[in-house]
Amino acid sequence: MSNIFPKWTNRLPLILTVGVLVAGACVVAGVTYYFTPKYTRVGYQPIQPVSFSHEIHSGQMGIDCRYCHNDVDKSWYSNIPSAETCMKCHSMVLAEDPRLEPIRKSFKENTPVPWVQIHKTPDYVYFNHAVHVNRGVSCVKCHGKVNEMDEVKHSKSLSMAFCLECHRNPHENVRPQSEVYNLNWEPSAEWDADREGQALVDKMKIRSSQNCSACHR
Amino acid sequence: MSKPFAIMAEYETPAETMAAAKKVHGEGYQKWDVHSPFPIHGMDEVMGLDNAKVGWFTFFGGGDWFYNGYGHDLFHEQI
Amino acid sequence: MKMNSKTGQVGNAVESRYWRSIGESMGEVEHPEWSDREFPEGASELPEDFSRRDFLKLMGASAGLAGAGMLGVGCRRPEELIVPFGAETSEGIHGQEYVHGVPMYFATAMPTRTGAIPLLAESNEGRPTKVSGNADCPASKGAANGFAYASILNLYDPDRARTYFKNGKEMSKADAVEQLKSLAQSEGRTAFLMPSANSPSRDRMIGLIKDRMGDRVEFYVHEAIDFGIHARAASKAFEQSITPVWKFEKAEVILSLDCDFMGTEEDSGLYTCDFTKNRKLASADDSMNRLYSVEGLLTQTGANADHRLRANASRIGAVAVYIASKLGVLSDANSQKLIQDLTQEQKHWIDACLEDFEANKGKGLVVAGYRQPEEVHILVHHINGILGNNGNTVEFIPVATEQFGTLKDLSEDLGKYDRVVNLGCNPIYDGGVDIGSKAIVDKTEFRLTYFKKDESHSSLGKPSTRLCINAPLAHYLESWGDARANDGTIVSIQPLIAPLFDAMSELEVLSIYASVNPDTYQSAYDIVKDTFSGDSWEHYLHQGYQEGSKSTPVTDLELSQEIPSIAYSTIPSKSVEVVFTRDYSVDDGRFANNGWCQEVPDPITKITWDNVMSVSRKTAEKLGLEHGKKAKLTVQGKSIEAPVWVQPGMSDNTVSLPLGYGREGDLRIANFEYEKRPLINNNFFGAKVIDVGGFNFYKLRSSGRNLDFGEIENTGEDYPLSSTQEHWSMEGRPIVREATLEEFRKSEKKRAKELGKEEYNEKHFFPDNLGLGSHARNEGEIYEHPYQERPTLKSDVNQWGMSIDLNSCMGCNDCVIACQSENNIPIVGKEQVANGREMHWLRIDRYYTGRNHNPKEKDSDGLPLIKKIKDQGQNGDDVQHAEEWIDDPQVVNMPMSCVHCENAPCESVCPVNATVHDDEGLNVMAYNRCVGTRYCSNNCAWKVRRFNYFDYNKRPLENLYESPLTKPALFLDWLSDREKPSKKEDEWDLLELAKNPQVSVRMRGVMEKCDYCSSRIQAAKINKKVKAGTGGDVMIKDADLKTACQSACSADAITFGNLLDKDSRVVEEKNNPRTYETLDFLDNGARTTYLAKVRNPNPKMPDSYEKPFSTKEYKATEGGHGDDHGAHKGHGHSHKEDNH
Amino acid sequence: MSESTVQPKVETHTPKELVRVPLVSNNRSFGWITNQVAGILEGKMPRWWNVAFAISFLVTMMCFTYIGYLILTGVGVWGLNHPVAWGWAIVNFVFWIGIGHAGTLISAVLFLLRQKWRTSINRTAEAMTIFAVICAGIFPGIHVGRVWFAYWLLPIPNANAIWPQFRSPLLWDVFAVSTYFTVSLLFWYMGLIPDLATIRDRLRKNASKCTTGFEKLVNRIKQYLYGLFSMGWIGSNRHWRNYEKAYLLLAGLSTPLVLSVHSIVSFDFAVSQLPGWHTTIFPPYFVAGAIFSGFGMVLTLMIPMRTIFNLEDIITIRHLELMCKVILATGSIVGYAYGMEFFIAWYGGNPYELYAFKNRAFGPYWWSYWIMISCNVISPQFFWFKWCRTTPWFIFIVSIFVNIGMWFERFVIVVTSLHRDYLPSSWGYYSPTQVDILTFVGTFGLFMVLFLLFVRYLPTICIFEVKSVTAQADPHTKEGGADKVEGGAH
Repeated sequence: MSNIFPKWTNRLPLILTVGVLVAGACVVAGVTYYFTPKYTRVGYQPIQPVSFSHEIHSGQMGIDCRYCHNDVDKSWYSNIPSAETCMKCHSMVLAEDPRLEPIRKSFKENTPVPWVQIHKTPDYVYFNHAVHVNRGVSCVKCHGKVNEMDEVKHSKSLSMAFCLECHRNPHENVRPQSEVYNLNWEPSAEWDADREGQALVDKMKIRSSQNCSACHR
Repeated sequence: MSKPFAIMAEYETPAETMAAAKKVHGEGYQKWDVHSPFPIHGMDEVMGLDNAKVGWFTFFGGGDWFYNGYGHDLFHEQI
Repeated sequence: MKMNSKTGQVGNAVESRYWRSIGESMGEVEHPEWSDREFPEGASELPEDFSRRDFLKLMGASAGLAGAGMLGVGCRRPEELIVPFGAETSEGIHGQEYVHGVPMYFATAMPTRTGAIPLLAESNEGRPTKVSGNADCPASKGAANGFAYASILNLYDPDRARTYFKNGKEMSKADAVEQLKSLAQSEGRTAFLMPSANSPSRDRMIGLIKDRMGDRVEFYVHEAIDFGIHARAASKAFEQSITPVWKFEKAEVILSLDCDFMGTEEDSGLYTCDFTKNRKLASADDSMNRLYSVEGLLTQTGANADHRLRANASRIGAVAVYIASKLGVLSDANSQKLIQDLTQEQKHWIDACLEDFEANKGKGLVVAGYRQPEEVHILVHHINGILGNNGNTVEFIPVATEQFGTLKDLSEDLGKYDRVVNLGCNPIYDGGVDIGSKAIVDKTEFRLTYFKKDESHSSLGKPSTRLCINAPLAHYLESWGDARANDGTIVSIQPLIAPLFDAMSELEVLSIYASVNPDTYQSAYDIVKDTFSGDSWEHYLHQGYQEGSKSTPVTDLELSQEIPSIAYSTIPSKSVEVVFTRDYSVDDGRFANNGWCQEVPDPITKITWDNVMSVSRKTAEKLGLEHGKKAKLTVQGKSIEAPVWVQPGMSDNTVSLPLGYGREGDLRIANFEYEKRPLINNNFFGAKVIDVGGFNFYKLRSSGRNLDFGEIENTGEDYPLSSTQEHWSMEGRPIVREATLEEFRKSEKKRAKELGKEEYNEKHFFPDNLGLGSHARNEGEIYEHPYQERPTLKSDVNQWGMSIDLNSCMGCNDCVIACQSENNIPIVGKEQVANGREMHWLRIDRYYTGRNHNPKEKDSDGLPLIKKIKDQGQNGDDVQHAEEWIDDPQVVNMPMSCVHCENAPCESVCPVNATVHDDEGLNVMAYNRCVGTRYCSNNCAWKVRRFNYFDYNKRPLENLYESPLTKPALFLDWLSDREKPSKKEDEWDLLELAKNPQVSVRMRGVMEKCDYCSSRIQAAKINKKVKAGTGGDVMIKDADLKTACQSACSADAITFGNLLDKDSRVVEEKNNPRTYETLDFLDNGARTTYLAKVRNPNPKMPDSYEKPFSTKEYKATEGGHGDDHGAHKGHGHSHKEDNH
Repeated sequence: MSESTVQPKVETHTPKELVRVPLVSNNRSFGWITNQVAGILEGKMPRWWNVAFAISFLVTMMCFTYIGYLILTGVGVWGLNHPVAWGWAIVNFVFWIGIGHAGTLISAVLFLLRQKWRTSINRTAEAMTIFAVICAGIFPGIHVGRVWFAYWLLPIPNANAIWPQFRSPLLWDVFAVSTYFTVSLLFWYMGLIPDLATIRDRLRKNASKCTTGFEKLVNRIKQYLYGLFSMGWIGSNRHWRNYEKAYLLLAGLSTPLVLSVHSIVSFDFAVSQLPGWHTTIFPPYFVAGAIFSGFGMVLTLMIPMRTIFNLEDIITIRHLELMCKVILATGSIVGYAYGMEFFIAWYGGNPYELYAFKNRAFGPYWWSYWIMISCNVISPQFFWFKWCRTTPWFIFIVSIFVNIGMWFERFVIVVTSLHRDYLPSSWGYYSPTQVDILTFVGTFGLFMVLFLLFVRYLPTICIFEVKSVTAQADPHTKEGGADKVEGGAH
């Protein structure tokens, strides 16, 4: 009766322990990256019905964000402009361009242009645009450098940890109210978050609550 | 006749086994062992084996757990 | 804008078709490089659709097993669209610039039988989601009632009529209008059958119709419960057509003769608001009014009376006569006969009460209820006259609408008419047994009906009645109109939404009939605009009322001399007196199909979904009736079987029959049917299939009759009832703390004298928990409170607190319905309520306390009373309905919701941090984090947490026990779309519109509770911060924020506010000496404190008491040993400033 | 003749040699012990085993269907309501965890106390512990409202940057029960290794007897599996040296578990503020109750097993008697605790506590309270009498009563305190539904399935430990061959 277990099985315990440790590490690393919003959301860049380029409009031409998203400082929902706003210029500029066909169709038939949504928080999260943009938090913090995007891309993870970063230290992310819609603004050399940033926070009495009641109700 | 690989002896009672083991250990053999269906009390001293290292493994295992659980909070300030 | 009007994030619509570009959708060839560059270079293809992000979309993922989700559901994130408006919305709605996401508020009003309740309607995303009282309107001072708050749900009732049809064939609105026009012009006499209303536009239209058609038209008004009695009686008494307007805030002493002016009278909200103005005690020298009540049933007003005399409803006339005779008005033979029937104590009681009235000449008020006959009302006017009250505490204003015939008149002279036009009545159901309503319905040629198929409709099936046009009736929130409020002010009714099912309003039908040339009939908007006689039409709509349209009270009040005599009647020996009453939950049946109304507990019996025959304990014993068992009641030869409920405080030989139940037709709530699924819904499975819907007592009632006599005998058949509070006694525990006015004043003087010594800072002298409070709050705290340990943890801007004044709370449940409407609280159905699973975040605890009742005492055979507890089924536990003390109890009401403790017991036991303490003092409940261990509910001493045992939002209430295991079809639906509800399609779409988008809808397995309307708190804070911009003025003041229950409470009993704002009302109330904290010995530091109830007994009354019964019960059980110890010795703690 | 002083007749009683009752009666040889225990596995299982296994397998499947139905429909299918939000599920959890406590005590504590009699019952007790903890582990899992998010209880880093709440006793339960399960499993498996080797060797020896190809294959597979799990044990003394040390350390480390696990389970109630729950007596009272019901279950299983597999000589009457003494002791502690709770409620003067206990005895659930008292306090008192302690059928009946009583004790604690607490307005009544009852019955099915598999495939008694406590195994005694060696027995 031959021996049941070959010789190498003696080293089995050693192989097992090392294998388990390595495999475990890989799984944990994989999950922390692939299964969190850092990966599942960042980089999502769907094709829009009209290839609207923020880079041209807000980057090169310097149109203010509130020209199109005019309700961003009044409501929790930053609205998408209707075709009427586009046609204010595009009735003359690029009047026959085939790419703007959906805009003209929408304007004529008064039907909405089916833009594809990119930034979306879950339904149980109540994010409010107005309170952020009116109090020194710029669009770039959450939407990234939109003025350099030819096609809008989901640049920040918008996970809870991401929001908590700002809420935990608002002084590092607040800027003067005048610079909120200037996406290229960078803190100058002598801008020290603990001094100027904290001054802004104290002046505006910013109480960025880290509590569930801030976003969930 | 080929060289014998090993010599084996079988005893009825644990006492005889211990006595035999004492002799073998006395003769200074290195590669030998005692097999028994149950642990025989006192056989380790007879075979001249030192203390089992399992104790140290357990101690260091415990230390590692303690560090991961509480240690790094207590000893280091907020890293 | 295509709105996926699911709650929460709005503006994105789930398009199930995935197409890549406009080209592909139009079939053109797409550019190759576009197709594969959906994702930037480098980022590999998205992994399997890891749908964690979608889990809680609308919080509705029913079975979100990630594993199962991987199977068939597409390998890519479903593309969601964010869709703008078709065109800019500068002109917006009603001329208001529409900003999506910001709720808009419009003033409107709910028409009632004798007037209207001015309302403020909140519109979210273009649809009304909530109504509350219009605080700016002087006529109502913000008061409304529960029916108004619940009426929002009727707008989205899936059982509403949706189409115009005749003889089973549907037709468009245009054809229906055409046929109506031809009807208007056709020959023959027409009779209009209308519900009663008090609207200037309607009167004008009726005038025009009469001018056009002369004697070929006649108008009849039908109301199952007639409140016109007040106007008719006053007009007869003063010989001029006037109607009384009660001014309770001016009255020091009030006597209610079977008049539930805070419950079932028409403007109960306004009267509660006025009455409770004089009950708010801030210090010893404040005065308080006093309420006497003489009634047969235990009503809400009687429950809050300082002195209550039980007298049969048929005896109330005798009481009035006795008072009149004492005042020297009446002394004929008939009245002497009536007076003999009164017992000696009743007479003694009335004498003492009369003395009090004479002491307060001109400051008293006697009122008679709608159930009393006309003669009693006239007598009451005479009594008020003699006591000098007329013109002071009760004013009289001219009656605007003329008197129309009743349904009885119509059924008598039906022959004269060729056709009947029914503008919304349901004679088959609530007409009455002596009315030939079948004949009236047969003659109806045009009918406005609110429901698809109700009682009057189902009888239309017969061929002879096929010629009637059925048109859907518009809800007041989708129609134009106006009305006169209680004091005559003209209020506007404006729609919040275009009619959902192309419905017609009453004015439109009248205007078609009134217009000479049928093609140019005025729209309702134009009619109301023409009727409006004020200066600015926009201002009228914006305010909701016409400035200065309040009618001036009549001054020359001269009573006619001859006083009609009251018919003498005694209860026949073996029979009982039967009283038909208006139900607190479903009115006369019009709210029977409203889920919120059916499920709000009755303020007195706490029963939901059913009506019961209430009898007193002695009557039950005498007639052998059993609590919770059915009994057969025969009145005028007709009989009905309904469950008996032994009700404390009922007068003997009286049976109360609440109307409005037992409805038939396609009414899924009023005529609720549990699905018979033997495998699941069987007794052994815990889901008893029980019948719901109550009993139709209209079958015993002849038209307009509120009082009758009948025989009742026990059938012993069991009928499961579901009540939300099964235990009546407070077991001697100091939960509701009371005192008499004298006690309060004496203690306040003592306190003022000793205030110098700082050790005596006993804020209140009420019995507390055996001095336990002082033990718990020992000085040396073992653990530093987190707020002291790290002061930055506590917000220095807002700290929330609430104070509820038990002296103003009348227990009317309006706040419960308002909270349900504001916070998307689901209804659960009768079987679940019987199982104790109702979801209301706010409940009113109603306890009875007995004059000499000691909860601890032994019963006759020496066993502690608890031992005799049989079973604790749903008809109330143990043997409380057979105990002596319940015959003449005192009643205390206590609104109870989360008290937001500082050291919250629920926070320390939640394993996943789903409930945490906010930096502003809120005990926050994060629904998306809760996994549902339910330990927080167990550890809460107030038991104010509610658990979603089933998916009450998405699963049909008829069969909550259904699952993909027992019905495979559900599994296939779930696979195709995880959000798919298994409720009926129409029910789901419509009820979804009633939800408030600012509050998340909770799914199955999640705990929920009152969070001080945190959506309103957040909205107020955000508005304040946006207004403050870069400034620092972010502290919330009283004007910025009101919780839903606070704005709903007509008695203004609930005060919520910012404790850091020194001049806020809540801080003022927390310093009121009556303030106390329930269960303070647990040291949880509740942020909701209560103001103790102070009763104002008249010492000269025979049933007077020097201590409220609850204090006596407290002393009898626990108070003995600790009371002196607890009450006088300083607690050693005063409301320390910081741990508010 | 001198008158002799009357010598008191002195009888010198040489003190009768106190013969220690042998742990293996009838002086059985090692071979007999091995054959007796290992023999159960090798032969074809008797017919009743297949029948019993089939029945309990069906009952287990029923349990899992009900659990599936519960998870797909909602916790509402149970009888839970407001205010009683915990019902049978938590009662069953505490009941099963309580049963699991005898195993650790026997294997760890009695080992440290050198109680030799534990050797013949420790493996079955540990097996029972593991199966009981498996059954207990189901309930916290399924009673949670949203089972698919129960993983939030684990302190793993997540994108929401929130940790579980470490002040909550439910979280402590997660740690305590999982630790307890792993340690018991480890202890049980370590004890098994030498015996698995024995079986592996017997299989090798019987390989030649197999006739048909199928039997050869089965034998070969068995050899492979037993070999794999015995991790190459050859019974050498070098192995024994590490083994002994490891066993001692493991026993030392897991002794605190006996007290800590059920204390933490009792914290689920003691940490709250409900009248009737918030008492400091709970930890010791629960631990005593756990050991009490643990030994109850051990006896319930051992008595039929020893007769069916005629192991009377190894599990002797003396073992049963000793276990009965433990039951008597812990039963009395539990009885004392009931009395003390009542006294403290009265003595403390807190009206709410007093009402809670009066309501237990006379309230709507009076019947469950009196069943508890009779089963837990009165039935163990029979063991004061020698006859009761030594007649197996009587012990079997009492052990059944013990576990019934302990289930009702948990029911009384959980439900009566919840259904009536501070505010009378929220008082309610709870009654279980079919899903409650049949899920609980189902877990007994699961327990029996696992136990039958254990009996079928693993040696139910620790062979080498039993041998090591017999006289023949002690080298210093006569039977151990000391006389055959010069230097003799000393």
